[in-house]
Amino acid sequence: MSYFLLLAVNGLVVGLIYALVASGLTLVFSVLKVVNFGHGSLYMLGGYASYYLISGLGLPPLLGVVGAMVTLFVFGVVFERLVIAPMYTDKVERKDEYAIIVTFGLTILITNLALVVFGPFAKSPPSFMTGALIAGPLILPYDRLIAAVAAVVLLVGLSLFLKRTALGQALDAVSQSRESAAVIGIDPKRMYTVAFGLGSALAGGAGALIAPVFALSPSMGDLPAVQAFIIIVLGGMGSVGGSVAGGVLLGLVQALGVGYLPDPNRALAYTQAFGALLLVITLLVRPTGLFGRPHLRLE
Amino acid sequence: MGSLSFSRAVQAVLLAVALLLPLAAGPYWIHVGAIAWYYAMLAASWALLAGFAGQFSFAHVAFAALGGYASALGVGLLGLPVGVSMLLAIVLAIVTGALIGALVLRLSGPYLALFTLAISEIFRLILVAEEDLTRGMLGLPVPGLFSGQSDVPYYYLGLGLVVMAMLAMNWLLSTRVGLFLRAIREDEGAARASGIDTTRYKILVFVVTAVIAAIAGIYYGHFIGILTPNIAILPEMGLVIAMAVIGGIESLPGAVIGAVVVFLLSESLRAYGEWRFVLMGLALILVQRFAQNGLYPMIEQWSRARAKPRAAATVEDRHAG
Amino acid sequence: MPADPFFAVAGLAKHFGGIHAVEDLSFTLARGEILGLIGPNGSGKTTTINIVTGALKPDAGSISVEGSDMAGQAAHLFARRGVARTFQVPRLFRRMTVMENLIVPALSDASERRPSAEERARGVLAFLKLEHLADDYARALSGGQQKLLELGRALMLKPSLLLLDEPFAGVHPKLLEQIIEHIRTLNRDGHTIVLVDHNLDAVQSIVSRVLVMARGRKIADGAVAEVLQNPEVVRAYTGSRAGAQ
Amino acid sequence: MEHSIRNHLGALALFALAAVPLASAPALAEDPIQLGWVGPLSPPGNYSGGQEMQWAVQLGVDEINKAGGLLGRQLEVTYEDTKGQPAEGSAAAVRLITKNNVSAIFGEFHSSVALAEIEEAHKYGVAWMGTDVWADDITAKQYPEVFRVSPANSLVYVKAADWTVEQGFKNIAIIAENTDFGQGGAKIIADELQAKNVAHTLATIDLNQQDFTPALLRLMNQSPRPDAIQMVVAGQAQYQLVKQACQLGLAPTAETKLIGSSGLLQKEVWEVDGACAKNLLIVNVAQPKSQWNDKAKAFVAAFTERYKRAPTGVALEAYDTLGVVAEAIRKAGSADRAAIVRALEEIKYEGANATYSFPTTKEPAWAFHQFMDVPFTIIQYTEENQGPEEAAIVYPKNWATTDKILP
Repeated sequence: MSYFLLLAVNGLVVGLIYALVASGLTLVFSVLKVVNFGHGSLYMLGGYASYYLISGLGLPPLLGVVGAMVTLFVFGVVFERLVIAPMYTDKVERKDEYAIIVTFGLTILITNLALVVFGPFAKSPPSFMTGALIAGPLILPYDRLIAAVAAVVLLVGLSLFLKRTALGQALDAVSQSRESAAVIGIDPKRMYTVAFGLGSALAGGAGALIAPVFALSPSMGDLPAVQAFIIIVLGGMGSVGGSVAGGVLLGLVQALGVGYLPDPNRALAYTQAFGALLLVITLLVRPTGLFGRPHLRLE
Repeated sequence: MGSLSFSRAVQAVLLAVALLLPLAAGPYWIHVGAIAWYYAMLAASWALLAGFAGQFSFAHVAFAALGGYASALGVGLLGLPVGVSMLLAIVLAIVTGALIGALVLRLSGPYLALFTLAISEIFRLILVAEEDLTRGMLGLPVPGLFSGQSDVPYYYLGLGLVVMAMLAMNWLLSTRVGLFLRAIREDEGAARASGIDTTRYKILVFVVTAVIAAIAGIYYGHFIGILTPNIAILPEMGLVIAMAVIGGIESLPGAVIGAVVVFLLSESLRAYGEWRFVLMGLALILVQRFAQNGLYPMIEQWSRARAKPRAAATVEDRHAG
Repeated sequence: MPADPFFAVAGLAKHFGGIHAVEDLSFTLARGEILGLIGPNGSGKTTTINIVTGALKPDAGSISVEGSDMAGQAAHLFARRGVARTFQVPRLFRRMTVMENLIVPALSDASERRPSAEERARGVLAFLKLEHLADDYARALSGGQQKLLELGRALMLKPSLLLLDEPFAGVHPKLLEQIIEHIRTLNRDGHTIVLVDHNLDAVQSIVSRVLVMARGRKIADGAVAEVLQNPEVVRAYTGSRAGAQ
Repeated sequence: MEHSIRNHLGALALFALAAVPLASAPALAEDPIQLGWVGPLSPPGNYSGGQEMQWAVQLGVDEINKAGGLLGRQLEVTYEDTKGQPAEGSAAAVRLITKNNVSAIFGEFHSSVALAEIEEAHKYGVAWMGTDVWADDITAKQYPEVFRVSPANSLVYVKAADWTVEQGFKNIAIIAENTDFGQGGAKIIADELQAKNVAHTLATIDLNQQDFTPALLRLMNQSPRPDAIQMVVAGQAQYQLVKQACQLGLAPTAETKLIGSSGLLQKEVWEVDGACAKNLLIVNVAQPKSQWNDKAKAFVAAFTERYKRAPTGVALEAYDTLGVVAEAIRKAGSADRAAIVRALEEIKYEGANATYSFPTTKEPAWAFHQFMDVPFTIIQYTEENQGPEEAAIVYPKNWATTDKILP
C-alpha cells in the first residue's frame, strides 16, 4: 500500500509539473486555436534564461524564474507579431498547416541555435532548496515540491486571471468566439498577441522552475512538449482545468505503469508510449477530451 | 500553358542532370545523391498527403521505418528472399496505411498532426524496446542488394524509384482522384455534399503515400546496410517537412527539388555544423511566411510572368508536373 | 397531401447534449414544389438541412427519398441520390478554379467523363452568367459570385431536390434579383426546392408554401397567406422579426 | 524556345547552387596529410561526448603540426558530425574518403554508426580506428581495415560484472540506456551475471526521459532491495538517475551501491548532482593519476588550459587514437592508405592512456585488431567536487588506493 502511495504521490507531483508545462500551450490553443509545436523550445529557453539570469546577474532563484517569464513574454510577443499574425489575414490559406509549420520551424531553429550558443554540456541552476521532505513512507525532494506548488499557484493564478481581470475576460471572450468578442469591442488580434506572449511566458516559467529538478540541455524540451500535447488532448484542448486533470492523469498513469507492469524492463522502456497511447485513444474515442469543454473543430 | 512547358523543361533538364551525374561526380556525391533520392521520395509523397490532400501527418517517416524494418526482418528473421520480403513490407504498408487512414477520418488540422505524432512515437518506441526482434538501438543489419563496391547501382535504383513514384502520383493527380483530394483538402463537408465518398479517398491517399514512403524506407535500409529506430525520430520528420515546404508543398516536382536542394546544401555546408539546421529552421519559417506555396512554384510563376506578362495572374496550372 | 410525395421526413429528432435542436419534425415535398423553410435564428433550420442531406445523423426519424429510407446514410450518398445543398456561408473549394469546383460533383458519378462534365459545367456557367470566370480561383470571386457558384455546384449533381441555406444572406442587392430569378427559373424547370431563410419577407415572393420552425419544432406548414395569420407564428416572430430585417 | 530557356536559368541557378561542391578541386601532392574524424556533435547523437573527443583530437593535431608535422607535411583533420545516425556516418565516411581524400578515418562514439562507417572503410580499403565504440561486432567482422583503441563490451563489462560478483553483491540491478552502448553493455553484464548465477534485473531507459523516480521506486521496493545498481548510461540521463536515486535515499547508500559509466567523470556531475555524487562508483577506462606518464600529464594540463575543463577518459582515448594513426603514418613512411593499414598491425605505440598494439588473433572474433590492455579502473568519489583523477581507486588491486568501498 505504501508502495502504491509512493508511486501515486510521485505521479501526482510530476503530473502537476506536467500540467504547468501544458498550461501555456492550453492558453495559446484556447485563444488562437493554434497548437504551438514550438512550445518545448520555449520551455527550454526559459530554463536557460533563468540559468543565465541567476548565474550571470546573480539574481535569487525565484527572481530568475520571473526574469525568464518576462524574457519569454517579450520573445513570444515578437514572434507572434512577426510570424503568427499574418495567419489572420486572407493571405494565408491553410491556416492550420501554417501554424503547425511555423511553430515547428521555431523548434528546429531554436533547438539547434541553443546547441551552438549554450554548448553541449549539461547545466543546472542552483536548487531552490536542497534535500527532501520525508514523511512516513513518503519521500519528496524539495525542488519537486516547490515546482509542484509553484505549478498550482501559477495554474490557479491563470484561472483567476482569466475569470477576474478585464484582460483575462477579454482573452476568455476571444477564446469562446472571435466574432462576438469583436462585436463587444475587443480587438481579437491584440488578444492573440497577448495570449501567445503569456503562453510563451508560462512555457518559460515552467522551464525555469523545472530546471533545478532536471538539468538543462538543448534538447530538454522535446519530451515535455510531447507530454504537453498529450495533456491538452486529454484535458480537452483549451481548458485550464482539463489540463490540470490531464497532467495529473498522465503523471499517475506513467508512475503506476512503470511501478506495476509485470516486465520491469518493458514497463520502463514504454513509459512514454503510455502517454502517447492515451492520446491516440482519447482522440479516437472521445475527441473532445476527457475533461474539457467541447471544441468546434470536429464536425 | 506557359508554366506547363516551363515545368516540363525544368524537369527534363534536371532529370538529364541526374542521369548524367554519375559520369561527372565522384563516389561521394553519388552516395549523397543516392540518399537524397530517399528524401525526395518521402518529401514528394508527403507533399501529396499534406499539400494536395490536406492530411498533415507526422507519421510519414514511421512508414519509411516500417518498410525498412519489415523488409530487413523478412530476410533476417523469416529467411525470405529479398524480393519476397520487400513485397511483404509493401503489403504491410498498404494494410497499415489503410488502418491509419481509417483511424484519422474524423480528425483534421492539429488533431490529425498530434494523433500521427503519437502513433509515430509509439512505433519508434516499439522499435527501440523490442530489441530481441529489432536489435533496438544497436541497429538492425540489412543485406545489400548489389554486389560490388560502387554506389552507382543504388543511385540509379533510387532515381528510378523517384521517377516511378512521381509518374504514379502525377497520374493519380491527373485523374478525378486528384481533383477529389484537393476538394477534400479545401472543404471536406462541401466535398461530401458534392457526392464524394471522402472516407474512401482519404484512406486511399494514406495507402498510396504510405506505400511510397515504405518503398523509400526499403531502399534506404538495403542501401545503408543498417537501420536504427532513429530513422523515425521527430527531427527526421521535420527534415522531410522542411524539404517539402521549402520546395513547394503543393507541387510534387517542387517537393523533390526541395528535398534534393536542402539535402545537398546541408551536405555541402557541413563545415558550418549546427548552423545548417539553424538556417533550415529559419528558411522553413521564412518560406512559410513569405512564399507559402514554396520556392519552386514561386520561381515557376516568376518565369511565367517574365515570359508572358499579363494582367490576370489568377490562372495557374497547378498540375504542371 | 401533395400528389407525389417523393421526399418525406417523419419524426425527425436531433439533440446536442441537452438541447433539442430538432424535435419530431415531419413534412413531405411533392415533385416540383418550392417550399420556404423559415424560423428565427436557432430554430433548427440549418440542423434540419444538415440532417436531410446526411451531414448529421438524426437521433430518430426517417428520411424517405423516392420511397427509400436514407436516414443515417452518409452525405455523399444523399448527394448521389440528387439531394443537393448550398451553405449559409459559401463553402467553395477556394483554391480550385471555378471550372474545377463545378466538375467535382459531376465526376463524383463514376460514369461521367471529364469532357462531358466540363461541357455541362459550361452550360451551368452560362445559366449563371459566370462564363468569364471559369478559370479564376473560387477565392477570387465576390461574395455574391461565390453564392452563385455554390448554386452551380449543387446543380452539377443534377439534383432532384435542391436545399438552399439562406441564399440571400450577405448578397449585394444587385445580385439579389439575379439569384431570385435563377431560383424561379430552376423551379419552373421542374426542380424541387427548399429555401431556408429566417426572413419571411424575403421568401414569400418566390414560394407558395412555407414551413415555420421555432425551437426545433414545426409550428406551421401551409400557404403563405394562411401561415401569416397563424398566431403562433406571429408570436414566434415578435421581437425576432425586427432583428431579422 | 531559346527565349523560354533563358528564362528558366533562374530556376536552374537554385539547383546549381547545390551542385557547387561537385566542382571542388582535387588535392595537390604536397598538401597537408588529410585525416578524417567522425563522431556525434549534435542530437540525437551524444554530442557532449563527441565535443570532448573533437577538442582532444584538435589539441593533438596542433601539437603535431607545431612540432613540424608528419613526414615533413602538416596534418589536417576534417571533422564530420555523424549525429549518431548510421546514414550520416556512412555518408561522412564516403565523403572523407572520396572527397577529402583522407589517408585514414578515426573517432566515433556510437557503435551503430561505426558499423555503417566500417562498411565504407572496408570497401575503399581505408584504415578505420574506433575511439569509443564498444559493440563486439565492430571488430568481430574482422575487416582488415578496422581497428579499435576503445574496449569492446566483452572486454570491459565482463570485467565489471566479475568485479561486482567478487564484491559479493547478490542482487544487481542493471539500468541501461536504450542506445547501442547501453543495450550492448547491459546484455554482456546480464549474460555474465547469468553465467555466475547472480540475481539481476534489467531496466532500459530512454535518454530523453527525465523522471526515473517510478522506476527507482520499483527497485527500492523490490525484495530484496538490490545491493548494487550498475548504470550503463552515457548520456546526461545518468545525472538524473544519480540525483533521483540519491534524493529517494536509494543509492548510493550503505545498502545499495551505485555504479556508473564514464559520463559521470565530466565535471557537470557536481553541478547537477552536488553532494549526491559523493560515494558514486564509476567504471573508468583511463589510467589512474598515479600511473600517468608524461604524455598523459602534459595532455591533461594542455586540455584543461585550453578548454577550461578537465578531460575525461574519452578525451584521452580520442587523443591516443590520433596518436596511433599518426604513428602508423610515421612507420609506414607515407600517407598511403594500404601502407597505413599494414603499419597498424605492427605498431606498438605508447600513448597517454596505454601502450597500444593490435593483435591479429581471430579467436574470440571480437579480439581481432582489438586493443586488449585497455586500462580499466573502478573509482569512487570520496569528496565533493573531486576530479576523477583525485578519486579513490577501488579496482584493480595493483592500482587501488583503498581497499574499502564507502560508505
